[in-house]
Amino acid sequence: MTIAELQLALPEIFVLSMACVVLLADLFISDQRRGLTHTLAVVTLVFAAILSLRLMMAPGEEVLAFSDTFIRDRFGDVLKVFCYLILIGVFVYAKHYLRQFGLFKGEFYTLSLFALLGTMVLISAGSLLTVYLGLELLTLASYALVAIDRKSLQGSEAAMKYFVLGSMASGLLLFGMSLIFGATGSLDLNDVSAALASGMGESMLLTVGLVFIVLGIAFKLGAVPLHMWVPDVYHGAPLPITLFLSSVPKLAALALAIRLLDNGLIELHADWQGMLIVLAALSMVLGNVVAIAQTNIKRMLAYSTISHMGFVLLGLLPATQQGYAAAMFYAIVYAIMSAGAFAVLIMLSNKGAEAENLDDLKGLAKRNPWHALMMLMLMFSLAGIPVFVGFFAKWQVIAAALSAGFTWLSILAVVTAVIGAFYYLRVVKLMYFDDPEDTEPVAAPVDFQAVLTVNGLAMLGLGIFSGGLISLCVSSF
Amino acid sequence: MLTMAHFITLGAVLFCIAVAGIFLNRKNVLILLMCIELMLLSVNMNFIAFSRFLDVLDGQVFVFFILTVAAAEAAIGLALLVVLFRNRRSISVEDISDLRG
Amino acid sequence: MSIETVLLLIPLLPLVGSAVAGLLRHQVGRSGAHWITILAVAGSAALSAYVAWQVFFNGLPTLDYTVYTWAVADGIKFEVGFLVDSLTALMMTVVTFVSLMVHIYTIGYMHDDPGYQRFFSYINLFTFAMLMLVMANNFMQLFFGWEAVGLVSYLLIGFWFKKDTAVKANLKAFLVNRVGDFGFLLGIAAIVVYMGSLNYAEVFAAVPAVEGTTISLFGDAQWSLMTVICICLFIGAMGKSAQVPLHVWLPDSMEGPTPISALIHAATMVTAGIFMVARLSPIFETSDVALSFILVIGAITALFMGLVGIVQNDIKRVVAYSTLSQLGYMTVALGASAYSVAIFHLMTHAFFKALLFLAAGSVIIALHHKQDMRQMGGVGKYMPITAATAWVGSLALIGFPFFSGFFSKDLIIEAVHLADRPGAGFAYFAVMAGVVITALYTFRMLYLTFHGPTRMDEETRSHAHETPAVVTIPLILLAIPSLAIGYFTVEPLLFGGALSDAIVVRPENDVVAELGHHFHGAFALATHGFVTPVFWLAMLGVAISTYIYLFNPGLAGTLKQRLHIAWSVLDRKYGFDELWQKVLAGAGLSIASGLSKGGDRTVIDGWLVNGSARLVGRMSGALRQLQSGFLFHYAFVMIVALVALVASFALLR
Amino acid sequence: MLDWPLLSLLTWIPIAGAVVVAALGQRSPDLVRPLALIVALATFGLSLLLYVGFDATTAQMQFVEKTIWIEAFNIHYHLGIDGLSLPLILLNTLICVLVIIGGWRITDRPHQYMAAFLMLHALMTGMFAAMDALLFYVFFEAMLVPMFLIIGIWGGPNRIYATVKFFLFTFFGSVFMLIALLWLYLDSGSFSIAELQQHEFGLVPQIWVFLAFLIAFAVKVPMWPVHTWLPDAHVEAPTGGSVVLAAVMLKIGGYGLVRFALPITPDAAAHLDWLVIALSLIAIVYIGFVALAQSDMKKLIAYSSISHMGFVTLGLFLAFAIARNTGELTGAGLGLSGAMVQMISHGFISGAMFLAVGVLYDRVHSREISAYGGVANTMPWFAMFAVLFFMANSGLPGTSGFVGEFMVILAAFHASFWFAFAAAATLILGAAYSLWLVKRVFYGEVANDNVASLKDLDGREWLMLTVLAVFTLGLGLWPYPLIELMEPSIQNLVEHIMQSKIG
Amino acid sequence: MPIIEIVFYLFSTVLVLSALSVITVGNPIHAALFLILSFFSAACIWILLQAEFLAITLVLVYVGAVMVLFLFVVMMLDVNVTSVKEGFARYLPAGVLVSLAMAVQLFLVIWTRGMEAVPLPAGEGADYSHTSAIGELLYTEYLYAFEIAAVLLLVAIIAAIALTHRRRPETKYQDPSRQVRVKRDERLRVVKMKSEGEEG
Repeated sequence: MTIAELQLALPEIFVLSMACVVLLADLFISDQRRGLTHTLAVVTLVFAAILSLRLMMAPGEEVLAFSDTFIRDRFGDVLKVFCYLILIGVFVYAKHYLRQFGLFKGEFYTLSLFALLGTMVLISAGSLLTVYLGLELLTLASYALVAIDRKSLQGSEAAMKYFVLGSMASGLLLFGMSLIFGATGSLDLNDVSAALASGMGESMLLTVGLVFIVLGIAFKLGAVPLHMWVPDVYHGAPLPITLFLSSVPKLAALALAIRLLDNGLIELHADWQGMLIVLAALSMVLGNVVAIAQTNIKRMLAYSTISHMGFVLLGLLPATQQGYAAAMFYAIVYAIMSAGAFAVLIMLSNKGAEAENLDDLKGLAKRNPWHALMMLMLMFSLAGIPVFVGFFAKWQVIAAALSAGFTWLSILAVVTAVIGAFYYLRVVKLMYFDDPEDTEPVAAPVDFQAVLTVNGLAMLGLGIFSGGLISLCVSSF
Repeated sequence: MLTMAHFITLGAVLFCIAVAGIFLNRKNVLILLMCIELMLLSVNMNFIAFSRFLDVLDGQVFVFFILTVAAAEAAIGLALLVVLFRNRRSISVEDISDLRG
Repeated sequence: MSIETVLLLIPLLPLVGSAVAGLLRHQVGRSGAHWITILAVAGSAALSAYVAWQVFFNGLPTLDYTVYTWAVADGIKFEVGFLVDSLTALMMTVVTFVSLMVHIYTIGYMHDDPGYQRFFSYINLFTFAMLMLVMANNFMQLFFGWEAVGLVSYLLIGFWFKKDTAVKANLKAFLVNRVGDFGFLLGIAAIVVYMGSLNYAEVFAAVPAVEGTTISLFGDAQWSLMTVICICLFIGAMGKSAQVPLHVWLPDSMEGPTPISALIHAATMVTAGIFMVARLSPIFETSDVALSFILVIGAITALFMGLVGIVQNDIKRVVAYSTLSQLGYMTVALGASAYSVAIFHLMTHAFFKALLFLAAGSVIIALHHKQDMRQMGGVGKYMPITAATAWVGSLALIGFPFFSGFFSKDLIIEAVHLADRPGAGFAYFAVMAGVVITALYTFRMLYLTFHGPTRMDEETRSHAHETPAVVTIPLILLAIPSLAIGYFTVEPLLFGGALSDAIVVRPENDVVAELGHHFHGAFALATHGFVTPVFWLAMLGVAISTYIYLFNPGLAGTLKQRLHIAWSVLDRKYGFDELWQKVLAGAGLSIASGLSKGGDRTVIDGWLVNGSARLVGRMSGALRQLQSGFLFHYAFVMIVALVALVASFALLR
Repeated sequence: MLDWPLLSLLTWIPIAGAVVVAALGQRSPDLVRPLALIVALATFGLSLLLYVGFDATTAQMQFVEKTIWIEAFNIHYHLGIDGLSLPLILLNTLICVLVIIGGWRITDRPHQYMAAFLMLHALMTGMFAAMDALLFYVFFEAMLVPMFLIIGIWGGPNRIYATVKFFLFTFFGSVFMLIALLWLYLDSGSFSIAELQQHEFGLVPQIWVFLAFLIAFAVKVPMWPVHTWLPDAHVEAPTGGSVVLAAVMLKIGGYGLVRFALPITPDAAAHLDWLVIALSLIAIVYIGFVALAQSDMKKLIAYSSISHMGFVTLGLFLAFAIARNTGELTGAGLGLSGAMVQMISHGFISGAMFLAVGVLYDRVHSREISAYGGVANTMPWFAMFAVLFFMANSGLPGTSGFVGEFMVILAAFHASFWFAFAAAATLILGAAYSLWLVKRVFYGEVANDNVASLKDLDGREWLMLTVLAVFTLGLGLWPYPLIELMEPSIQNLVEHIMQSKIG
Repeated sequence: MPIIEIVFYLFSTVLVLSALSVITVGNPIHAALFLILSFFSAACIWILLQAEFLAITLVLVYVGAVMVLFLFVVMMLDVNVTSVKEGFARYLPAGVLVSLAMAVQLFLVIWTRGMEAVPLPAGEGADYSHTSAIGELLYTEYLYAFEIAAVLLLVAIIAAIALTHRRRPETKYQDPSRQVRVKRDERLRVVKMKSEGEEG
């Protein structure tokens, strides 16, 4: 281990140490001044972003460190930067809620930071082992976060379901890893890839291992048929946690997929492509169709997540640079969009009651025109209507699928997109065409409103000026 | 004579038992946690067997970490169990089905 | 003032007048409106007369030029231009003259109507449209005028738009005309397609080239192109000139004010079809089939519409049916290739039929808008001028020698006699029989209205008196040509070759030339007229009606009893109205509602559109049940997925 | 001064205006209407500069602006117009002004109303000017958003159903076009419409691409049988919405076919022209009948729009039939020009008719024909306008309604007698439903107290109807300038689509 | 039959049976005990595979810590011991079917694709220590992972506390933050009192 290597891992080290600092500092902060913890966490993220950006700016070849258990490449850096930025948003949104619901404690921040650390480890994992550890670090923290409201029946139920299924999924992943290890005799992704390239390993054994691994990935993404935890957990978890789960871990899942399937098992592309096709098709159809029947908006967004992950898979399966870039673009954009959407729900939650029914959105345009407009843009973006950024995400993945010759799959994709548009439109309808039930204006702290505004306008800005982000993603592979 | 297949089979059998346990058990979440431990055990079995037969120690290292993680997982799992029990005075799997649809 | 300017002014004056009277109706007021419009028409009448004088007496060469280019697309020029030759000049004069009379007459007829200005604006607009029609030098402008007069006719029939019958009638008129225009437009399209131009001259020039062409419409049956074109065009004429079976709108159009009936539905617009065929004689000459078709249609109209006239009681309707029958005569003449004769009759008819209508209108004014002849009788002694002029018009109508009608009608009959087309025999019989019938209903009308015992109620009689000068003067002014114009124009128009520059007849069809051989001056013709069977047939009709309606009024009733089947057939007008309204229109409406309810609302919207939405909804509800909430189900699904994937990707390959 | 980026200005000034208006609405509502009007007028004025500076002798793209937008996919912000798009842009800007005036009396959130319309028109201008397929698609789709809101917020009782139906229908159609465009991009490496028009590829892919385009634009036109969204949308939309929808939005379908389907996949179009022609004739006749059966004025006019747009699609695809049946091209251009003219004229006429219905609706708040009768007694001037526009709708010569139909029928006869025969049926049907409506609404005795208490047009309504009347008559009496504008582009298009692209 | 095989079969049988009973016995306490048993036998098999260190760790960590924790929780929650049997039979067929299918698939892969041909390699001599070898690996190659594992355990601790730690009102506890932020005059109180011995 050298200083150079440590410099490569500087963001991780920084986040880790700051997480511990927050943990300790929080002990000495009274409930009245809890804001400090929040500020500290946000500052942490800002500096981490600076560190990662420095690495990103550096001439970006893939560098291995810590005897190849750590990969530093542009893809990783970009993804990390977006993780920080989104998490900042999450923190700001969450603060408002936590204050209202008496959950404003340090654990939220420490656990989130550790989850972030896990994500980062996962993003730049160089071996099966670090992939696994990063993943576990992230998920263990998430389990705890889901149950952070200890009095909540739904919260605890969601957490338990999440925990059991999640552990089972990581069991599957591990079993797959063990088979891959057995076939190639190595844990190091590059060596695995090299071994496979040299024709080592028995094909059927590998394929079986691959199935297990793909299922593990599918679970993290929340792709059908391993999606069933998503609605329940999104529904049961407190809003800020749902917000968190739908943003950063999705990027982690993307990294998981790319590290394992691309860096490690690209030789098995022919096999995993087929599996991803099945998962993608099922996710897009089921997600969009079932979302229509939902009356609880958290569940509705959960199903919409499922469908969106189907689109991400669509980008992954061609295993082309363009495809990966598209998937990455999609995942990032999706994280931003869903963050915004849940933020609006947080804003609407008051008097100790979460806004989780679609009807709570009624007449928002009259109660708070500006943020209704933001929500409108978010919804149209999710639906994939131009000029909003969601459209640019969609057409890229579809283009990727088409370029790989999956015409029918892309047609299925767009058709499901049309079906999906319906329930997003319903949200707009509730906000704009219906009259509010309680007419009192919706209030939120300034920072909250500012971030939400940025978040909403980003739909437009990233859409109109999507060229930059696209080329950033393309340059990451 | 003993071959790689014997040990891997053992792992596979354990895995199947664990899985079956998870979806056959309807009464007690605690058993689910145990099944998860079993599952990890089966994975460990595979890793150790492979590392022995391929004569690569990394497998054993991996097992070492899995054991660590498993312990941590168990701790959190039990904590969640406690929270669950405090909230609804029951740890029956069938009872935790408020969230559906 | 150059001749082009003159020609431009002729249609524009009425247009401007119409615009002013219509849009500034409040500013100009009632008298303002009629002064402006009458001056406008008078102006264009004078100019037309000037042009006619130039053409007929100063040998002004045929003018054919473009006013402005309407559009140029894909090499085809769409232009607005004038073609002025003898035919046009004649029509212009007739139209403007009659129109002027009607304008003046209207002052009296409409003087207490609230829509006074509007009315003047309309008839001025009509004059413009009609002039555009007759002066056109290309098919598009012809069609423009064609539809424009239709529009004005629509507006004027519905002038009293509160009257339900009136608005029914104008809708009917427009739609029936549209049926005709449908054919007309197809004809024009065919001409453009095969002759590559809309301009008369160019088209006529191109005719010989395509004469032999045949086209296949149904399967492989080959049709002569020219026949198809001619029949399509003539369908248009059938609409405008109210030939069976598209005649049904004309009687109903009597719902409009009487001046309109005179101007539009007797003198000018309805003759547009005749004019069109004559104008396009070079095309029609090429198809004997088409001409036979025309001949037969005309004959049918001439005979059977006359018959219906006998049983009508509304004075205007009698005249209307007589108009139909006279249009039939003209059409017959066209069918016999005697175009010039048709035009000749068109002209004479314009005068005496306008006269008759205005006379009837005069009576109607006097009787406070009563039109039923059964409540008239003996009106003559209250309004001598009207009666006298009516007599003139009637004698012209039945073709009494020396009256204008005599020359035109007699020559039509002669022409048909000479024609040797298929259907000519029937046509000859029809026109001969028509003579009797014409005489019959004409004198029936005269007697019932002006003579015999009066059947008016007291107070009507009390203020029945002669109508004011604005009414009677036009009557007199129209009576003069009705009396004399035939005598003076028959020779130059028909045999002096005055129309020869406009009308082309193939030598083998040239019945008029044939007639020319027997023609020894108008006087001789007239005197000879007293000894022709035609004359005695007419006299027969006169005698019958004199006997029945003057000396033996009861007989009419008994005859009605005796022949009540025939009578009711005639009274029902052979059921054409039922055919159109009940059968065709009814069928159309039921198809409409069927398609709307069955096609659009049920199949497309109900099943396809909302159906698919419902399907998705159901799927959604069903799939939702999979999310049972039970951990073990979720785990189970995961493992099933595992097994399935392993099976399909690892083992089964 | 013509070196200004006119097209960008036309696109972005209204958008900026919309933002300002929407922002202003909160504080000073009374400023909103004048401001919106000023913006609309300014845009219209600028569009006139386009007309002035346009060179009608060439089929070249003019006023071209091109800058890279998304370099990763070689997508450009590329604007330009030719004879086909210029008239539509002018129509659009004009209608924008009228709609703003027409919405003067809106009381519910006027600022949002005005902003939505400005936005809508800006997007449509951009779409007509877009020379890059993806840019076109972006405008094409983004347009749905304001329209969705317009119908949904200011619409009638059943507005939700109508607006969602409208949105999903159009969205469904257009996604296939997206696939087609992406496929073309992957095949040719460019999104530039001009390059795609030159791109050669095989018949089978052409047919698929063509079908995708057809679905997208057929929904917009709309063609039978994907037309059912239009009556609902029209009935529920506020007057302004109906006007825009009928006057401009429907034209997008026809424009798209001219820009994409014909030149990019000529061989497929030649293969499948029978399909389009059949659907068009069905639309003309079938929908003509359906219109006859309507009891709601707006529905009737909506159906009449569908039937009239049938002439557009018919005219566009006659070229191939003509070439096949006669072996030469005379008449092909006629059909295309006819279709384009029909689009413009229908823009005026249908817009005017919807305004007319709006005039009545503002007073009586009913669109049912049976709620009226004898309106001419109380509103003579209005009746005059109405009769004019309905006559124009039934294709009376001298009005713009005649021009397009006449040319298309002539062209149809070139292709086949029976095409012309079916098309000419509109002469009867069109007159029937138009004039029957006039009879039932305007003629007869005063039907009820509502009608009795009607007031005749006020100045604002006079203005709008007069403007449209002037254009309707002007175009009818002298279409030369318009056709001259399009002729080179049309001839160019005809030549282009007649050469096979099967490389 | 060499002793090694006997040992293998013996312990694997025990392992499988005890694992089966873990998921079938009704009483969670019994289940826990059976789990312990299966861990034991697993450990023994690992020793066959020369993974002594891990075998020991397994026993120590699991039997010594984790399972005790399980038992503790069972006692603490004193969950009513209902038999797992009820409803068991209903779902048994499907469940067994699927898990058997899975097993069969795995067998096919394991027994037909060459693994059955790989013999147990000769082990190292008695002087060789896997423990040190692992240790070496652990602290060189896998240091990074090792650090993360540490963090993981920390997270587990935090999570567990955050979830279960309750502050009962009656219990006395100290609040470090207040201790740190204590003011001087909270610590000592200055009392003023009248001095004595005035008159003498």
